[in-house]
Amino acid sequence: MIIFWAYISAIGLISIGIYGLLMKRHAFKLIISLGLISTGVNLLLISIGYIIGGTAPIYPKNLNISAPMVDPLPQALVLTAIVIETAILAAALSLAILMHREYGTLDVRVIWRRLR
Amino acid sequence: MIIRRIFAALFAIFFFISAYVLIADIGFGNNKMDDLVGKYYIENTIKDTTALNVVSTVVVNYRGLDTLGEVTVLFVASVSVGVLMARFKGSKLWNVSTTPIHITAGRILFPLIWIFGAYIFVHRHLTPGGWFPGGAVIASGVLLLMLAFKDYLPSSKLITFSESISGSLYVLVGLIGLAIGGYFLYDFVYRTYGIGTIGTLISGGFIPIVYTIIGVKDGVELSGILHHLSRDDTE
Amino acid sequence: MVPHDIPYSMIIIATLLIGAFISGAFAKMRKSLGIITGIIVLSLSFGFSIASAIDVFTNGVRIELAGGWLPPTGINFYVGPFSAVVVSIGLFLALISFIFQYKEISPEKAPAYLPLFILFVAGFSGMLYTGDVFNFFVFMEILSISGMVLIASLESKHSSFAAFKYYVIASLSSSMFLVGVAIIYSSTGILNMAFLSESIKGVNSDYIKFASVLIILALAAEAEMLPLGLWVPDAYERAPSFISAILASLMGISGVYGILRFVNVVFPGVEGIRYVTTTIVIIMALLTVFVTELVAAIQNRAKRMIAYAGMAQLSIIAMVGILGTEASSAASFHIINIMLVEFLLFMTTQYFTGMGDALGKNNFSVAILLSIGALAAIGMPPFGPFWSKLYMVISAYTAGCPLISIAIILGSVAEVYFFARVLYHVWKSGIKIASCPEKRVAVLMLVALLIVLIGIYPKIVISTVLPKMGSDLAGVSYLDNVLSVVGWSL
Amino acid sequence: MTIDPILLLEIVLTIIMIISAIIAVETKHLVAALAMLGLVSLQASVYFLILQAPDVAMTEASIGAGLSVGIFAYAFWKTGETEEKLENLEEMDKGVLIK
Repeated sequence: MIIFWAYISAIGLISIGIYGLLMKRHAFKLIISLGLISTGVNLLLISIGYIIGGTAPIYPKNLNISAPMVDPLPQALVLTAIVIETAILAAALSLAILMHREYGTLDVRVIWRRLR
Repeated sequence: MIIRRIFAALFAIFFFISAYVLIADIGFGNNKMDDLVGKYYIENTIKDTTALNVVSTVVVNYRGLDTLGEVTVLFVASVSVGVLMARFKGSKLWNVSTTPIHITAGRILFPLIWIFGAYIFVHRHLTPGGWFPGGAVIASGVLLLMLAFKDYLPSSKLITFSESISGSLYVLVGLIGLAIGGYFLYDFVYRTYGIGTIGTLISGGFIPIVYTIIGVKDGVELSGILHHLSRDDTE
Repeated sequence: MVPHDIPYSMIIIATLLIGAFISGAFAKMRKSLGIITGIIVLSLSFGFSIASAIDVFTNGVRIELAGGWLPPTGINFYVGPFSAVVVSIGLFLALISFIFQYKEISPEKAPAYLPLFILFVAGFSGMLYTGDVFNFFVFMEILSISGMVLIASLESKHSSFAAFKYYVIASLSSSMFLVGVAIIYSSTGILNMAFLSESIKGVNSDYIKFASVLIILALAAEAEMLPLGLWVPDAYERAPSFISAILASLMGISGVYGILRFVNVVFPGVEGIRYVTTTIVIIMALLTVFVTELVAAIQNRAKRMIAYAGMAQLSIIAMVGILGTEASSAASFHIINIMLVEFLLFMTTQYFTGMGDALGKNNFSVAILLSIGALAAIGMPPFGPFWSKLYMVISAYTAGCPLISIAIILGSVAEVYFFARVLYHVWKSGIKIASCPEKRVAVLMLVALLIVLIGIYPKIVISTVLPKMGSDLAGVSYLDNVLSVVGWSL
Repeated sequence: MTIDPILLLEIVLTIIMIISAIIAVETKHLVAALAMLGLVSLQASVYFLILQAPDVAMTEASIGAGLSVGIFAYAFWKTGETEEKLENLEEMDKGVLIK
C-alpha cells in the first residue's frame, strides 16, 4: 500500500486541531487549534492538485516544459484562503483582547458561567 | 477530566482514520487532468493573457472576483482591528531606545526595502511569490521607520485614505473593464488593446496593474494593522 | 422598461465595495460625510437591485460573467428571480437600518463601523448572486467576518464573548466548507455550480456524500440551525438592536439559501444522495424547531426569545425548501415575510428592555409596531406570515411530508404562548421607558405596512412573483440557463 | 534499495509537523505553543514547496510564520497571558469567589 504522506500530515493537523477544540478552554488555545485546522485544510487542497513528477505551474521564458504542470487552481484557492484565515485571526485576537479587558480571564468556560 | 481527554483523543483518532481511508482513495499525485478547468488554465494562459505564471493568471484574471473579495476581507481585518481597538488611545507601543545605528540604517534601508517590495509585486506574472509578500515587505519598511524614529507614527488619516484609494482603484479597474469590454474585471489591456510581449515586464495584460494596486493596498493594510495595534492603552 | 444590457449585479457589488472603501475615509474627515456616502451608496445599489429585479422578471434569468470568461473557467453571477427579489428586500432593510442608526454611532467608531456595515450587505448580495462554489465561500467569509465584528463593535455588555463564540463556530465551519470543496474539486475538476450539477453524476458517490454532509453542516452554522447555530441567541441578544435586526434578517437567510442551492442544484444528480441530504437537513431542522420553541417559552428576555423564534422559522424554511418546486415557492414566500418580521421585531425591542416594561402606556406607536410584529410572527390572519405558513403547511403535506406540516403547526402554537406573554407585558401598566423619535416610527411603519399589505393582498404576491421564485429556488433549468450563455455543452 | 530523498524529507516533515502540532495544543506555555504554531506553518510552507506550489509557499511563510505570529505575540503582550491560566470550576460552583 502506498502511503500518502501529504494527506497524513494534512488530516493529522486537522484532527489535532479538533482535539484541541474539544479539550481546551483557553481562548488563545482555541484560536491556535483553529489555526492548525486551517493549515491542514490548505495542505489538503494543495496535495489534491499535485501530480507526481509535475512541475510548478510557471512557464520558463522559452515556453518549453518537460514535465506536466500541477493543477494551478487549488493553489489559487489556497492563496485566497490563507489571506482570509489571517484576516479572521486578526479579528479574533482583537476580540480576545476585548474579552480579557471585560472579564479579566480568557477561560471560556468561566466566562460562559459569568454570562448567566 | 481524564475521561474527557480520552474521549477527545479517541474522537480525533477516529476522525483521522476515517478521513484518511476516505480521502486516500482520491489518489495522491495522479494526473487528474481530465480536470476540465485546471487543464484549460494551463493550456490557454499564454494565449489568453501572455503571462508566464499560471497561478497569478488564475488569481487575477480568470478568478478575479475572488481576489477582489480577498482584498476586501483583508480590508475588513484592518478595519476590524481598528474598531475593536478604538477605545485604547495613547502613544507608541515600543519604548525601545533608538541609537544612531537604527536611524542611519533606517534612512538607508527604508527606500531600498520599498523598492524591493515594488519589485516583488510588479514581477508576479513572471515569477512565483503571490501578491502578499510584496505588501509585507512594504509594511516591514514602515515598521522599520516606526522602530528607528521614535516619534514617527503613520497618521491614521493617511492610512485610511490610502486604504480607501487603493481599494477603490481596484474596483475602478474592474469598472474600466466593464466600460471597455462589457464585463466587470475585463482584461482590457491585452484582450482589447493587445499590449504585451511574452516574457517581458510589460505582459500579462492587466496583471501588473492589478498586482501593483493590491500590493500597495496590502502594504497599507498591514501598516494599518501595525498602527492600530501600536496604540498604548494608558487610559 | 429598464435597459437590458447592463450587468446590474456586478454593478451592485462594485458600488457597495467602492462605497465601503471610501465611506471610512470620508467619515474620518466628518462623520456626516461618511453617513451621506453610505446612504447614497446603499440607495444606489437598492435602485440597481430594483432595476435588476424588473429586468429578470421581464426578460428571464441573467448570467453575468466576471472578466468575460465563460462559466466553467471564470466566475459567473446567476441572477434569478429569487436572488433578485431577496437582494432587493435585503438592501431596502439595510438602507432603513442605516438611516436608523446614524445617531448611535460615535464619531470615533464611524470610520470603521460604516465600511463594515456596507461590506456585510455586499457579502450578503454576493452570496445570493454567485454561481461559483468558491466565490460563494469568499462572500460568505466577508459576510461572517464583518458580522462578527459588528456584533462586538459597539462594545455593549458581553458582546465580545458572543462574537468570540461566533468566531469559533464560523471558523470551524469555513474549514469544513473548504474540505467539502476540496473533495468535490478533486473528483470533478470544476467549481461552477451549474457545471458541477452535471459532471458530479459520473463520480464515486461516496466522496460526494461525505462532501455534502460537510458542506451542509458548515452552512447550517450560518443558517442558525442547531447544533452549530448555538451562537445565535447570545449574539443577537448582546448586539445593539439595530445590528441584531440586520443580522437576523440577512445572515440566516443567506445560510438557508446556501443550503437550498447546494441541495437543490449542485448535488441532486448523484446517485442516492437525495436520501443523505434530505435526512440531515430534516433532522437538524426538526431538532432546531423543537428545542428553540421549547427554550424560547421559558425566556424572560424579549430579544433572546425573538432570536430563538427566528431560528425556528429559518429551520422550517430550510425543511420546506428541499421538498420540490411547489414547496419552494411557499418557502420563498416565507423568506420574504420572515425578513420583514424579524427586522421589525428586533428594531422595536430596542425600546422594550424586559418583561416588566409597559410599552403601551408610554409609547403607543412603538407598542403598536411591536404588536404587529409579534402577531405577524405567530401567523395571525391579517398579516403576511399567516398566508406563507398556511401555504407551507399545505405544500409540505402534498409533497408527502405530513411530519413537517405538524412541526410548523406545533411551532406556531408554541409561538402563540410566548408572544402572548410579550403582548401582555407590552400592554400591561408598569414602568416608564424612553420614547422613540417620530422619524424612526415613520420608517418602521413602512416595514409594518409592507407586512400588512402582503397579508391583505396575498394573491398579488402568490400569482405574480412566487412561481418564478419557487422554481428558481428549486433549481429548475439552472444548468440550461447557464449553458445558454456558454453556447456549448459538456 | 534506494530511498528517494524527497520521500525521506516528506516522512521527516510529517512526523515533526505532527509532533509540533501536538505540543502546540498540549503545552501550558502559550509562548511555546505559539512558537510551535509558527513552526507548523513554516514546515507547511516547505511542504508546499515540495508539492510544487512556490506561490503558496512564499505566502504561507510570510503570513503563517510571520504575520500571524506577530499578531499573536502582540495579543499575548496586551493581555499579559503567557501561560494557560485556568480557574477551578468545581470551586466556582461551590460559590468560592474568583476575583
